[in-house]
Amino acid sequence: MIRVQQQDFDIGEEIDRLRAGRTDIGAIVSFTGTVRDTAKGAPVTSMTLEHYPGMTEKELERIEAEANARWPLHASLIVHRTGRMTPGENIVLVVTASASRGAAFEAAEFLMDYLKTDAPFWKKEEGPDGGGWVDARDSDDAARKRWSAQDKAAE
Amino acid sequence: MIRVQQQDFDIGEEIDRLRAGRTDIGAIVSFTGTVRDTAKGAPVTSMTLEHYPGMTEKELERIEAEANARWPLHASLIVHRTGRMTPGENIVLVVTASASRGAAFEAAEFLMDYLKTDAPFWKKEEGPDGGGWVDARDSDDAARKRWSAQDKAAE
Amino acid sequence: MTVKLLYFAWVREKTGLGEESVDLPGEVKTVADLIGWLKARGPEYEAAFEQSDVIRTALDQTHVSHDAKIAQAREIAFFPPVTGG
Amino acid sequence: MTVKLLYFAWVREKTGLGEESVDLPGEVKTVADLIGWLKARGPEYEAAFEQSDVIRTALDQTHVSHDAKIAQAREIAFFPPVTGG
Repeated sequence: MIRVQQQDFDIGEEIDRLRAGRTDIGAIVSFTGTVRDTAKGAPVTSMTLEHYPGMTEKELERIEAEANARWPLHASLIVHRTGRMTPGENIVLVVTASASRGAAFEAAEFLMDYLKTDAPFWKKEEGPDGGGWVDARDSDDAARKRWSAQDKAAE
Repeated sequence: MIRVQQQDFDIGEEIDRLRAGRTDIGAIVSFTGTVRDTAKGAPVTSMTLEHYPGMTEKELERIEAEANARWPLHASLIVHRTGRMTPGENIVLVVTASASRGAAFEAAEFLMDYLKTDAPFWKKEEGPDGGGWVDARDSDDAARKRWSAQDKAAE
Repeated sequence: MTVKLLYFAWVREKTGLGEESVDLPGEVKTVADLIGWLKARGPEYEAAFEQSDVIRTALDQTHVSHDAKIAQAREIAFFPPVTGG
Repeated sequence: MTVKLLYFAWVREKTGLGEESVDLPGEVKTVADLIGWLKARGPEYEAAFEQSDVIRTALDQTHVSHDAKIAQAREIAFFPPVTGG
């Protein structure tokens, strides 16, 4: 399941809803991304997330389907917020549930790595010294590439 | 922070408490282990967790300290239940918070891998066909060993 | 052919608009052709597409490279590398 | 020397007790010596320590191997490989 929304989410409620009534799950992993109060050493007072309505949902659904094809997941969830947020607030939530912890951990990391490089979101930071659009990071590209390297190694 | 307790825990509340008032966190990972309704194909109706009071707490504190020495964590938590539980119930919770998602993910996996092999807990399963003590799994030993292999590779 | 063009993040700020409909001349066949054609439309486009190698493109909401053929695409989006999550 | 012995999981079930205090003879120097000495105490100990290579030991709540010296340990625990988490 995927959702793009302005309002905040409650991690506990999201996990509860995903596992409700299920007794076949053995492992649940959640990842929550939050707004930090500094970026490259400079203070951040707020962050605004822009996205591409329509394409965002398609990309998140594609990424989630890919994770479900790679790992035996019992349930998965991606929630991403848009709009203006302040430090400490939630930005993104990924939850994966599986029979085993290895699958749940790997799928959650995979979802985040793909989301970071493929889902059309853009962050703009503001601080007392000004602000600007956040630059994409090479480390995110590298994090995504390791999953294709694994595919090749497994061939 | 570590806790061993009989009563259930609330994942959302535990995460909220860990991050309360903090704006330096960028990534929060949680792992929840739950009771499954089957084990090796046989139905499970309940599970009882025995532990070694005193040593359990010492081991969990040692494991947590080791994770904090390896990764720049802003906060970490291990909660493990003991006693009798039924399928769907929570067994264990690990939460890690860091500035970056890589550290939070790795530290959470590390905590679970070490907990699985080092913390003195024992599971006994019961089902309609009887039951018995759960066998340790080679895969858990292998999961733990990869962290020492990484140390050696990094030397 | 009339297509809808969308601009996001700093591409949007530099062009000064979020979307527009344009009639593409027949010689604009690829994404790269389209970027070249847009750059000739005025200084704001010139500025938006100056570092054209970092600009990402989606045809009908699917990521494509600059050598992709536009073909029958109805919605073409330009944006910087994504930074969500 | 008097030490407290603790048994957990199926080691506890097989010995039939969770803990006991014993006076160790001087010749019991290592964990392996202690296991051998316990096995001679009766059939329930013999059964509990039959697969002695899978039995784990902690001296004063620290994991040790079977060749570890008992030295001044006051609390010695025997248990199967752990299965928590």
